[in-house]
Amino acid sequence: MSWLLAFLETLLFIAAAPLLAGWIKRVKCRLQNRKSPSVFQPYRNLLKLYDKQPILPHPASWIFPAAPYIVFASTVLSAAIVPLVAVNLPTAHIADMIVLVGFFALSRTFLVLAGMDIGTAFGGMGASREMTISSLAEPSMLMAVFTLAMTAHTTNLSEAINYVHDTGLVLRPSYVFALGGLMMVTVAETGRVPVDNPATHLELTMIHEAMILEYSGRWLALIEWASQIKLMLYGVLIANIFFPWGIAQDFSPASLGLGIVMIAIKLAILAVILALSEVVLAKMRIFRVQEYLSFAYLLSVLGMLSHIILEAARVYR
Amino acid sequence: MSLFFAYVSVLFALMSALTALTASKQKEVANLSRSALQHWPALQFKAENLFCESGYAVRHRNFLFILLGFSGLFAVLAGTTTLLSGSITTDILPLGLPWLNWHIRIDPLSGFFLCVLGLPLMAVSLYGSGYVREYEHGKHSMAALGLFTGLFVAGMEMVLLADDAFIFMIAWELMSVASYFLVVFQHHHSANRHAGFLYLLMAEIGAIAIILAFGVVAGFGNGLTFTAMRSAELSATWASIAFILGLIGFGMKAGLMPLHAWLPEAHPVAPPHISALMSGVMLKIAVYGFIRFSFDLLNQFLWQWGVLVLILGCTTAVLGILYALQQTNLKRLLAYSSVENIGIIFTALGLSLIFFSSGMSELGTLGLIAALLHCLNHALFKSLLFMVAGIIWHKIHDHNLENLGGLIHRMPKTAVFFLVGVLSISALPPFNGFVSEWLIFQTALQAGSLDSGVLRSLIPSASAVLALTSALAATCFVKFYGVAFLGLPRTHHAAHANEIDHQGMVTGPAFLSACCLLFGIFPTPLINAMGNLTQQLTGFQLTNISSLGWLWLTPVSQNTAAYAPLYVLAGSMAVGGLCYHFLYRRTGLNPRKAEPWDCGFGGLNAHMQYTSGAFSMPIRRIFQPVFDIKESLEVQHEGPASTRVKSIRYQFQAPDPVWSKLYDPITLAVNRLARFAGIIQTGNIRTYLGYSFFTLIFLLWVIS
Amino acid sequence: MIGIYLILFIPLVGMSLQAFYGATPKAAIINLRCNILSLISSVWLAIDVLWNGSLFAFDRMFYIDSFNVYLIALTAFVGLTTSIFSGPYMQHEQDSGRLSPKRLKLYYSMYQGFMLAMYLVLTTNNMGVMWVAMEGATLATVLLVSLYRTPESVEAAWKYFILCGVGIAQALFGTVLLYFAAEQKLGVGGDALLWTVLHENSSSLDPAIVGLAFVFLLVGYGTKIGLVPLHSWLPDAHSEGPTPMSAILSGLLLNDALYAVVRCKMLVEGALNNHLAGHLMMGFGLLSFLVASLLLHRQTDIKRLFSYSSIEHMGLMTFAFGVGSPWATFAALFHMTTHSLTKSAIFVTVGHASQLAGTQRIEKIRGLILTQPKIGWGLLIGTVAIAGFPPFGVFASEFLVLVATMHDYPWITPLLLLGIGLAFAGLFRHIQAMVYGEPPEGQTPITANLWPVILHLALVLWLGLAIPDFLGNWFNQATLLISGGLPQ
Amino acid sequence: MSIADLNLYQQAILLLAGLIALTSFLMLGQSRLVRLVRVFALQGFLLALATAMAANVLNYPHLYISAGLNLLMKGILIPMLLHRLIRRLGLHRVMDTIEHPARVMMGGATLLIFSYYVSLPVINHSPLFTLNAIAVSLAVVLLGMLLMITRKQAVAHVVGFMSIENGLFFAAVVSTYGMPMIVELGIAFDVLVAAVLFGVFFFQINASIDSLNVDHLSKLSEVDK
Repeated sequence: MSWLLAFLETLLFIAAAPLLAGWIKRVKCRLQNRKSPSVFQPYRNLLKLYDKQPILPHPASWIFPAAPYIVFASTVLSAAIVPLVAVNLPTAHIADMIVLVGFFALSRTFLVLAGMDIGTAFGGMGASREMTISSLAEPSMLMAVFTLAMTAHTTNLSEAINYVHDTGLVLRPSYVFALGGLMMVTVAETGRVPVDNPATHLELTMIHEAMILEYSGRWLALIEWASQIKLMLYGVLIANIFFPWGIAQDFSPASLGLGIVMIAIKLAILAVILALSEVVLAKMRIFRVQEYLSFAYLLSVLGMLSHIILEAARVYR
Repeated sequence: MSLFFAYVSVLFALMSALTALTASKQKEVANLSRSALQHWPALQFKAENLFCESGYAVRHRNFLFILLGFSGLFAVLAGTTTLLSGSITTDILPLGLPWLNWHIRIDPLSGFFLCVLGLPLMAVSLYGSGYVREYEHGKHSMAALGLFTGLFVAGMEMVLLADDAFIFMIAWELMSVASYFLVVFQHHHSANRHAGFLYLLMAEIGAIAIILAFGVVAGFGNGLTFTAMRSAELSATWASIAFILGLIGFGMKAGLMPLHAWLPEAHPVAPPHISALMSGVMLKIAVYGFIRFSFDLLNQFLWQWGVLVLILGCTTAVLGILYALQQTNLKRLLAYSSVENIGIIFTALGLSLIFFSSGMSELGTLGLIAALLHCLNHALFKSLLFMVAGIIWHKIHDHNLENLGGLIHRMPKTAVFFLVGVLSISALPPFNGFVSEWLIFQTALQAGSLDSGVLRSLIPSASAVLALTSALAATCFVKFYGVAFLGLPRTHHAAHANEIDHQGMVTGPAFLSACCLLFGIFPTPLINAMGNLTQQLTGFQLTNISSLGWLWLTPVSQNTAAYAPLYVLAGSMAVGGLCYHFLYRRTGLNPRKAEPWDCGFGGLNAHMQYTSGAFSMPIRRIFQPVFDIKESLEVQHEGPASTRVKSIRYQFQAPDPVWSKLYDPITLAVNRLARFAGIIQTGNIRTYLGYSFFTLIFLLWVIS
Repeated sequence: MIGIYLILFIPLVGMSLQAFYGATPKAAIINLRCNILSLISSVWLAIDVLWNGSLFAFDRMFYIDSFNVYLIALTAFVGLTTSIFSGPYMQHEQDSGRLSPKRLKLYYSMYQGFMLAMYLVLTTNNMGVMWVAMEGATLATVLLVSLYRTPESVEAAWKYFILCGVGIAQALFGTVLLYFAAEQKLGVGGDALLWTVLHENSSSLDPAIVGLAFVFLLVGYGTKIGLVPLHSWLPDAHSEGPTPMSAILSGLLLNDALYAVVRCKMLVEGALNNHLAGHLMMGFGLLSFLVASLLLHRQTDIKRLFSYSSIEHMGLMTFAFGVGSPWATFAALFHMTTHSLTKSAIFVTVGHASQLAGTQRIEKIRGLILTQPKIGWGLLIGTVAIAGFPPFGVFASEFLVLVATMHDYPWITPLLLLGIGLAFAGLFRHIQAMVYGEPPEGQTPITANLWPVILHLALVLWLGLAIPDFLGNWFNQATLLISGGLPQ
Repeated sequence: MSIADLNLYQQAILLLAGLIALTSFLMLGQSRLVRLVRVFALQGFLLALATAMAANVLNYPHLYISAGLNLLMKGILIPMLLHRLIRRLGLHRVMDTIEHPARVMMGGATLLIFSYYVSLPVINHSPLFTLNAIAVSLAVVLLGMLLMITRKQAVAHVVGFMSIENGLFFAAVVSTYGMPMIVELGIAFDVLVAAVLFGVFFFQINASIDSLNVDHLSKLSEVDK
């Protein structure tokens, strides 16, 4: 039965992702006092794209049509692993945080390969910048995971959430720094404004868009959907690890219902924060991203050091 | 039993070396067989057409590589039987010094490394016979190539079986000398000669450092055999001196950072099936030597050693991959990536040393297993990558990444093998590279349980560097694959390359790709098989590695971390299949071929693509201080007041800074010292008489 | 017993025969036969010693024990293989007009004279006769060095003559002092100079005199070994003389000089209780090991390169004998054998290589492997063997020396490490350029009889892999004799 | 053991030892080759006389033979050979002046004192009265070497070499009762062959660099090539 519940949770996860994107779009338009499209517009975009006939450029090899499916599959799998509504699901034991980072790396690799497959300048540029940013972001991501592993003595997501949930509201400086670091990494990984502008098609500024420039039809739909799921994934990670209260510990309908409501509220608040930051900040030059990410790394290292110095309270024998 | 297999594998290697000598002696072999087999006409007839003129060269070449293949097979057999049975068999051969005969011993550790040697060797033997056709009509003798390949393999196998310092050193340097001759096989290029000289010089110095290390331990034990050395009680300072000497000796052979200069020079110039063996296997033999010396012979651990090895490993890893990113020569890129992977292995060993020294043997064993697993994985995918690089050279005769492109259309099979290699070396989930790197991170993550604060902060930052390395490795190999195989062909040769026709050159890489996937999906049985190894070496066994069943991997305990590779693969296949079914079946729209959109520019040609230099430019800009980059831009102008630009030529080199900081000063110092010493040979007889006179006076003065 | 007389008598007869037939083509065959006969007699002598221990002859004038018997066999063997090589080589030199028949006669007679002197040095028991034999060896070779009558060879011969003459004179003074110290204790009589007598009651000799005598002997015979401050004659003599002569000079004469010094050290060891002799030899050995390995880098003539390599190896052996522990002594004895075998093989290939390229200058010798693979590979594998790579024998002795020094004098080992590394780099940077690469046009293969090289390298390979037990227990007995303990 | 209570013969031997040292000093100062060879002949003669005296004093007959042999060799044969060579090569008029004779002489004196200091332990150990002559013989050897170092002419080198042989012979006679006969003969034979070879080499050197100046013999040098 728990396997069925895990499957349902994954389906819920996938279904809710475009909604989150739509909600962020709405908050941004409202902040820029523009009239925003409906929250369900992303669903319509995806449906429209499914019916379109995909275009396969001449120099493309088998990697070009296969990449969307692999990207989508690995993102869905990572969605299955991250506990959205309830913890202690069987799928949570399939992998831990580092494997999650591995999935992101797998999907990014195939996206980059697809981008370079056509042999256009933009594909290559997007690929090179994507790989550079992600390789700079990975150390700070791992450092945040480290801080968590040091406190919760585990890298398994549901165990970590249980640990934080059981110890109640404890103001840990290491968690504050880790949270800051993780949020900055989220912005870099999912290609939001300060690092990369998702909406633009201006040749010189786009990173994520440059790779999927040649996609059309159902392939583009799959990739768009996968990036929305990834955005929600990071949101859920931040929400559940640092603020796990309200997540369902058992599979009773009441706690599941409460879980869904709480996660919806938390994601909404995070979306508002993200939209606010996107409106306030402008996109940085590519070689300024390195300072941005080294600052994120500094935050995570501070998190780890503060854990060792302040919280571990281990007396020297 | 396993020792019998091991002996058979060494004999096969030596036989392949000796039969290689008859490469060009077809007539002698023919009439020798004719005279030897007069009494059995049937046999004589069979031997007649076997050694007849026409197919002699091809049959001889295949026979050589079949022998090598059997040597690999028996090595794997010996390894697996020892590993599974956990038995230690020793033997004494009547060779060697009168009072120190050759002691031979095979235990699970050498058994494991025999497997690490055997698997790539079998693949190389399949691949080699196809590739060597290239040298057939060259001017260098095939006999030499075959002879030294056989000796090289035999040397490596004997290193694994050695149980006393004397035979260990003989096998060790036999391995170095044989591989030197292979590096210098095509000696008409001066680069090969330079690389060969550097390689042998550093092998020599490393070997002497190892002899001194053994000397220290033997000094306190009462003999040169490993058993005597194990019982030697060394004081902390002497043990550290021995350890540092061993680290220098084995590190030089493995390619640790300051001593790695020979590796990117020697591997690219050797024939590809040899550089596959050198990179994949010989570096692991150096790691085996280091483990045997520091974990087995020195039976004490100090945390300073672990920290030193950890720091060396991290710097080697990150600098190795940074230099790999800047290379445009295929094989130099792979050589630098070998340096990076050796750095990762030594980081894992450093972690395990730290844990052992602070008494946590369980985690130390985990670190050791992670390092050993990464040795095996690297041996597999690095040999695969070198073989594919060999195929590219065989078909296109060009090592420069900038001249390739679009090979996936004309060489689909090679592209698939290379993709598997790239995915495993970039440590992506379903493949074996990810498993070992994941285990290393798990070991690092347990740093919290250490009690010294310094270590608890050092290890996470070291693993952050490791994370950066694995991400950069992914960048480097994605660039390699993207620039070489995808996009439009940049040169005429690349445009007209065709697929491999030789059967062996396909089955070799295929076998290795299958191994990569297999060990990626089922790591737990492999780690259980290494249980005897760690039990015998460190006295501990990872008990709950498969507490959730053999499909799961739970290194420390059930709820600290778990990874089920099979579920991951099955899950992603299921989701991918479902999407494909729903999307394709439902709409029924198959894709339409058209011109690429390219933001409306159109008119694509090969020069508009991102080259490898361009791809790695951001990393080069960000990590500027690490390289000493030489960039030059020549712009030819023409036309009135030279306003119009006729041609732009951009030259870019990224030499290894270790040369300018360490190796050139040393050569300069040696030459100056030699000139200074040369003064004594003035040529004038009276000065010579003066030397003899003053030596006598000086000695007489000393005496009285 | 008869073996000793035979081994001395055959070269004498050979010398006189060559005096008559030296100019004729038969000379090479006579030379070959004499050497074969002396090899047979030395083997017979060796078996004789093997069965009934050390033996005397001619009322204790000659004495063979486990230490010098294998050296005699080695001298005879290398003498034979070099004579095989020197036959066609000298014929080629005569055809190319560099040598007149008269000088060839001188060459062949002096060849046998040289062998006689060396056998005498090895077999005699009387220190005085040993000095005379050593002086005789110098006189025999000095004319050979100036065989080609070029200005350089005359200059080299003159320097060799004067320097070795003065050096050996000092050795005579040492012998006189030794005789004086012995005479005080043993009274007047012929046997005060006999080594066995001196060895038995060496503890009763007066330490001051014996110490002084050892200094003179070390400086004297050290000049013949080529220890560094006294080595200047050796590179000139080797590079200017005919190659067979330099092969023997390098392979055997240096060993005999070291044999003499070790004999004196055994006496002195008894008399002085401190390690003065050992430390002096270690100092000289290490100095020549390091300086020679440095000088290798600057050579432009191929034969000078290998003569410096001989100085370096002799330095290592002197150092090993100086260390004096059973391991080091065993290593030094073993190194003597493997070094002479490898070095004479190398000189044979060097001779053919210089004939092939027409010059001895290193930068003009290129592409040997491609023109004549046998010579190219012979030279390359010989150099790999002399550089101390297993599975050849030189590695085993270097391995033991390193381990022994690490055991007794650990602070010296970095110097040894530096020396071996420098020597390897110096040797290989020249050899590699010569052996590989494209051959210059017009380089045609020459008739070369490389059987000696193959034989020597095979022997060294066999010694490297497994020391035969009869040779093994010879070395053990000699080590027991010299260092007073068995290596275990 | 003062000199006074030695009998006349023993005093004569010590006097001869002093004279031999004097001849070595004289040789150091000679600038003409012909006179150098004459002083060497004188030294040989004095040595033979001392050996004969010693034979008489120690009543050890076989020393007479070696004294006679020495006289024949060092006194007559070799000087005559050298004279003929000098005249044949036309060197009798060549001036081989030493750069700074005073310094060489001072060097010789310090060598004498040094050799006495070195052979001190040897002397006060043995009853044989002639022992303090060992210091003299060591001085003769060292002076011979100094002569070879300071001179440029090859002939001077030969004379220096032969005077070293004289010193050694004198040491043998003085310290022991003369070396055993076989060794004596061997040494004499070697010295004779050496002398002959020197003659052969003079002609070869003269043919190759048509002068006997040793400083011209330095083609085989490796300095900063």
